[in-house]
Amino acid sequence: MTDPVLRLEGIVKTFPGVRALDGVSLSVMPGEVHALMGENGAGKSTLMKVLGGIHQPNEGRILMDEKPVVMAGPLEAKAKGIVFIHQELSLAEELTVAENIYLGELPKKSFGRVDWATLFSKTDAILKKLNVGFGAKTRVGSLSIANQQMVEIARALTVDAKAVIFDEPTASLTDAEKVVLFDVISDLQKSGVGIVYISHRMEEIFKITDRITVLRDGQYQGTVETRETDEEKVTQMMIGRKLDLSRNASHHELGDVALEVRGLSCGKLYDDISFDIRRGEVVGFYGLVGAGRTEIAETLFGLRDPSKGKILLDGEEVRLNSPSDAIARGISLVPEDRKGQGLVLGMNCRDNMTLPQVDDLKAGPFVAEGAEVAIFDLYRDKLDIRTPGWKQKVGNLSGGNQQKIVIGKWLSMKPSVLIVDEPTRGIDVGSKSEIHKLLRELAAQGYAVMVISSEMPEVLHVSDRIVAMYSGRIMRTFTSEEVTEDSLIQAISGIGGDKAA
Amino acid sequence: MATLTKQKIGSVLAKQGILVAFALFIIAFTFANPKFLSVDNLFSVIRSSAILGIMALGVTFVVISGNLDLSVGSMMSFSTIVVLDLHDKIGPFLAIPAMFAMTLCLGAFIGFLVGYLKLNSLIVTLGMLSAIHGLTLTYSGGKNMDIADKEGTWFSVFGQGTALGIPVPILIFLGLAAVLGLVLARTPFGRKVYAVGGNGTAATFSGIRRARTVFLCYVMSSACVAVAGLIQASRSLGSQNTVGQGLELEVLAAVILGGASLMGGSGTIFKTVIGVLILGFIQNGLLLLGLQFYVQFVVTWVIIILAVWLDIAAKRGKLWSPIA
Amino acid sequence: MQPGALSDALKKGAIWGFIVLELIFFSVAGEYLSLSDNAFMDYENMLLLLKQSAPIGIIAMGMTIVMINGNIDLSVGATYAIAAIILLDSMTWPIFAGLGDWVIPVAWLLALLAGTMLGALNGIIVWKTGVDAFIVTLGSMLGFRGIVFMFNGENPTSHLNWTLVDFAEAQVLGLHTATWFLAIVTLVLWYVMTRTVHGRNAYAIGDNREAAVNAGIRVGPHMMINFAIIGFLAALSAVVFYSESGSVNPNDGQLYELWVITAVVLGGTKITGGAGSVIGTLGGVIAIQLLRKGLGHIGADTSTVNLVIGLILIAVLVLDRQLNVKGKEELKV
Amino acid sequence: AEHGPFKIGITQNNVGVDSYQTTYEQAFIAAAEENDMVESVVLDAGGDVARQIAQVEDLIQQDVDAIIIWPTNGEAVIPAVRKAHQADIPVIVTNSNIAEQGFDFVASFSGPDNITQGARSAEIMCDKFKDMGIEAEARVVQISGQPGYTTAIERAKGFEDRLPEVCPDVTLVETQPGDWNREKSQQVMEAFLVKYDDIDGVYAGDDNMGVGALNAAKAAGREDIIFVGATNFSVGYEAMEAGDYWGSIYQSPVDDAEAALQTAIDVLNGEDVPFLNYFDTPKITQDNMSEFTKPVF
Ligand SMILES: Nc1ncnc2c1ncn2[C@@H]1O[C@H](COP(=O)(O)OP(=O)(O)OP(=O)(O)O)[C@@H](O)[C@H]1O
Ligand SMILES: Nc1ncnc2c1ncn2[C@@H]1O[C@H](COP(=O)(O)OP(=O)(O)OP(=O)(O)O)[C@@H](O)[C@H]1O
Ligand SMILES: [Mg+2]
Ligand SMILES: [Mg+2]
Repeated sequence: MTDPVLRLEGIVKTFPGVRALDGVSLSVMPGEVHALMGENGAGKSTLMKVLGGIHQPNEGRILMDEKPVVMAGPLEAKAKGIVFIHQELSLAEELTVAENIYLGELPKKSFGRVDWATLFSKTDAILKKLNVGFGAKTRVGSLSIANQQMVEIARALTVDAKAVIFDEPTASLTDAEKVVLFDVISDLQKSGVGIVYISHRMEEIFKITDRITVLRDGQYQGTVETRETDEEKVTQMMIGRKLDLSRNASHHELGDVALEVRGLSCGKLYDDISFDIRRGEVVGFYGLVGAGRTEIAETLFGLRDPSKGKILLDGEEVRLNSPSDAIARGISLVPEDRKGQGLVLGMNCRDNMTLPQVDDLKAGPFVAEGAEVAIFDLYRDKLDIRTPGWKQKVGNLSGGNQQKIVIGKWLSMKPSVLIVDEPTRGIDVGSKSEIHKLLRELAAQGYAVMVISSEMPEVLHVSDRIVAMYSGRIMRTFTSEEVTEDSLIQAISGIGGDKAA
Repeated sequence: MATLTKQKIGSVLAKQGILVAFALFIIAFTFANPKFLSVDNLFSVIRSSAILGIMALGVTFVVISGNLDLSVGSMMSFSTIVVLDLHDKIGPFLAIPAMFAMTLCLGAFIGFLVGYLKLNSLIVTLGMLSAIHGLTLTYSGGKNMDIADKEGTWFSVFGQGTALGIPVPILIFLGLAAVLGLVLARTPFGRKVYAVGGNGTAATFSGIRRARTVFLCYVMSSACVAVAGLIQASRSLGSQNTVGQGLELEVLAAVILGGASLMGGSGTIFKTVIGVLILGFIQNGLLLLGLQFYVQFVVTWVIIILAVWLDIAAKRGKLWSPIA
Repeated sequence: MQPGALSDALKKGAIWGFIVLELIFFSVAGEYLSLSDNAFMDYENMLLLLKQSAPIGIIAMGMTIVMINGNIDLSVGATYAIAAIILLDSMTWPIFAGLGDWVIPVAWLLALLAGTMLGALNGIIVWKTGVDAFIVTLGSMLGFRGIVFMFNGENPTSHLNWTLVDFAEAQVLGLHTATWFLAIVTLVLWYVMTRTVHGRNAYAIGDNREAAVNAGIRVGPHMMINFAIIGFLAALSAVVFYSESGSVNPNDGQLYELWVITAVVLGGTKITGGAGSVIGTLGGVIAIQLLRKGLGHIGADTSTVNLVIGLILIAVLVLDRQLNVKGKEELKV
Repeated sequence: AEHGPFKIGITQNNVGVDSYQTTYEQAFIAAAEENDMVESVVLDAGGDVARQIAQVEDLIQQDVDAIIIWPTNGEAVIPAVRKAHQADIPVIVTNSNIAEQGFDFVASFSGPDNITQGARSAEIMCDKFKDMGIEAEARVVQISGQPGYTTAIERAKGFEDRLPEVCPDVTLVETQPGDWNREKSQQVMEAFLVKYDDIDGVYAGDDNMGVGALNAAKAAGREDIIFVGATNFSVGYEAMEAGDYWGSIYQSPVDDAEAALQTAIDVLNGEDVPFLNYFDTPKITQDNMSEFTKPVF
């Protein structure tokens, strides 16, 4: 039997107030894709950061080729052949794609000059392999999030890696790019690289991985062969119970039209958009990245001025000039980019959650802190947010728990129209189904819900109707009865799909 | 158990590193010159720190909201000159509100540029530093401004009076610090200031009117400057056009020494007060030791860096920076 | 031409457009308001403009790279004064008595060395303590100034060496010595920032420090090198200027940091780092010098100069903002 | 040989920093406007040597007939002055002189004698102590002008050299700069008062700072201190009227400016002017102040 390329033994890592890792062990074989799974905040990213030299473990050791090593910093980790593709984008936006891919190891000529010829030719080769639509000299800041993620992934191909860590690489990718990513992974695999793959998406896990290691609350739960297990068993290991995946079929009565959009256009971003959402209805918006869904949501939230068209709330035409206008009219938006748009990372959990209503929670001239804590506690329990307390800085929460804070923030506004943009990005299966259930419940209580998602199962699962978009236009609207995966894919690719009323 | 107390001490240090540093300086100076801790001297230091301190209170808001204000020094000169000039022309009762109105207009102008037009605050306030200086010179014709009847005016009360045995500037400073401290820590407005400075985009997405918040911070800052100008004018009942020159950097140093981050989103009024007092006591302490002013420069340098270093080292639990 | 290319070009060229505006304005206004029979845009006058831009300009080049790197240096004015004192004082040191005019290069070297060391000192403190560069250099602005006064109390330090003055006043191929230095510094730094690994890493660090750290770039040494460079350039600026003037007041260089930063930002460098160029900075420096010179040319008085310079700075920002508006559909944040 | 009015350029040190310089500028402009034979270009270096040198270059480039310079640094401007000299433009130095090395390139100096002023202040102080009979044990503190400025240095030197000559037993216990700034001076004095229980006299580099120190003393209730300043400002004059402030040196910026302009005109007219053209700056004390009009600045 071959030796593992990489072995972690009894790793313990604590942060003030949190025991993030509690004696975790893991081994990765050459040519193996090893899945690391667990709920939000289970410690997956932390474990990988220990491996990548970003955090130092309090206890335990790391072995490469069965020899103990110390990862004193990212530099050492990289030198030892460990490539880390981060969960959060880690790019320099003003630099070119090529410079970002080779960040920290630009090819050199004499006197420290950059060898541009080599840099660009190497990058072009990688980009070709990845089959992306941008060039080596493109400025990274001008790329969409998905393409930025591809740049990040391209880094895995620059060095002769012994092990590559992918921390939720697909969270912001669409299907086309996923295919490319999986090709990349299988190439790496063939050349004997050990791969750690973190994801909350079961179908991916079962498609590409060989073994699965599960963490729960920082503790090692066990490792299983992918072939010998199934979703249900893994889920049980992760969350300690079974998951009810059945669709909430309660068919409540639909109310009046809460939100109506007529002929809305905004420059080149989208054109002639018309739809309506009734109280009690969940409308899913599905499309490829760049289809313009986020921009519609932003317009509805007063963040963009439409160039044409009308927005009607409860039958009354409104002008929304700012988010505070929109909020005053009962619209909530869970934005797509939680770090950039959703959270003030340096603020504590409670203050983040109550931010939009801080003007209303008053005791005399002061903020009513008691009421705030009550709101926080309510949604912490409802959404199962893992944090040592409301005083914790949001920036110290795991990615998924951060997302839950954003969702809680907007649910607590008790909106009449709730818009959620990629609501479950980076959220674990357990919580995901909780959120889906919640969205359905909210609708049942009479909210109008607009769900933007790039995950087909999600859209199919929660929506009463699905709007398919392609390049700034609505191609077709499906009801949940008539929709099929194939017709949906056709509609969002711009093929056929005559525009339905 | 032992580790627990150690941890506790560690976390106290981490939270109040700057206070600990402050205490150390005081002890050291007192050993060097026992007069340092005399009531007279304490009052004298706090009183002369009051003007700088009041400006620092306003600038704390601006800095937490993620911006800078380099115009406070020259704005303070402006307020001082204006109130002195108007004192003799329309009497102190009208002069004070008129001066406040004019100063607030300047603050509102800056707030408009930085908040609503979203211009870079460093350059805007740098430009205003120069422009307001020009304005002051135009207003005064470049002359010193003096009150004619220095003995007879009640106007001197703000700078020279005492109440309950405490000099009025100290009372104003501490009173204002308490009020603004509450505003920042406890009111919705304060919360918004932190949010806007911490992540302006996210604040906007949360329905906070970022432009208005920034605007109000500058207006607050200019109100503080007006108070400082009032005390300054009342203290000496006469002034030259450059009375506030150079104070902007001292004010900023005090705010930063107090631990506010220039990136915005963090800092407190209490800490700013500590920062102001540290600067004041350093200057005074060194003066009492009879050191040449240039030695004071060098010592202040070392102390500023040591204090801030100690503060952040305690927070991260490591002396040396993790930067590779 | 691609759509948006024009506005792109305008954006990049905003500062140069502003310079052209200034030239036109002062030429026209000068016809009416100036005593001088010579036109403002006289060739000799433009050569002088470049020369007079050198003291601030050379330092501004250093500030550009430090700011691109995500730091700032407020101590340059004091470093400038220290280097000037060393330059002038060392020429009178007895150990160099035998050197004759060969003392000049030695004095230059000493001054440059001192500047580089002081810059590196700032860099090391920023690197090793992790204290923000703004605070570190705010402190050393004071501290270095204190050191200046330690040399000679409150008195100026002087040493007039006419050989040196003649060299500094010379014109080679039409350009003044100081202009040559400014041009060479600009070119070299442009090359360093766009073509070398150090330059590109500096951009990356300023753009996203965490990403740079994650990618294994050694952030500290790069920052220190840039601080050393700005120290060197502050000293070079002093060397060029004081070779010609021969005496330094202990207050010299005060407020230079503010003018330098203004020039750099006017030239389009992002205050948070990651973007900017030394060529843009050159534009910023020239724009400021032109403004000062032009206001003198048309006879504005002190209070007007202050008022106008301040308001123009703001006006340039407003203009820049207008050019950068992407369109009505832009996200309103 | 010249026709038409003379074009005279002036580059001043730092206008707006105090009333003296401002009044000087205004007086200069007024005098030049009144005189049909003169057109003036008035520039201000803002205290920055580099800017001043650039201004001299600009004036040369503009072909003015004469340049008046109020040096920011008495030595640093010498090469610039030489350039003007080489371009056959006469240079007149005003207010504070340039160093001897530059004398060859300068037509004349017009201004006060700051060393003498410092010396006179020492004499005023000493005479008063003798009147009071405390010349054997009096203790004095000095608040000097902005570090690095020629005027500040010269006045301090004049005072420090002269005091032991006239009153050998008076001790100068400490000197700190007040930066020509009333507020700064007040702070410095506050610290002095805490530090020294016995202060008999204060010498301030100008009345602005002197009055700042006086304010500090009044606030602390220390009534018996003798204040002597220089450059009698109107605040100083008033304080003398009120009996709080003992004496100063009477120096008029209007005289200063007019003298400079006249010297320039004389030089251009080819008249013989003395190289060191000091205008008189007499002592003023509570005793003789009625002989002087109140300063306008
Ligand atoms: N720098 C830090 N300071 C304090 N606590 C931290 C820090 N980093 C992580 N944690 C805590 O450690 C725990 C594990 O976080 P980690 O990011 O590893 O979770 P994860 O398994 O990657 O979750 P997700 O699936 O949501 O990304 C969380 O409770 C988190 O709050
Ligand atoms: N291929 C592309 N090239 C350049 N910019 C793009 C491209 N695709 C999208 N963008 C821009 O990137 C931004 C963010 O992309 P994103 O994928 O979130 O768009 P979106 O319309 O919200 O898509 P989605 O429908 O997935 O929400 C959008 O403003 C879009 O204009
Ligand atoms: Mg994670
Ligand atoms: Mg989107």
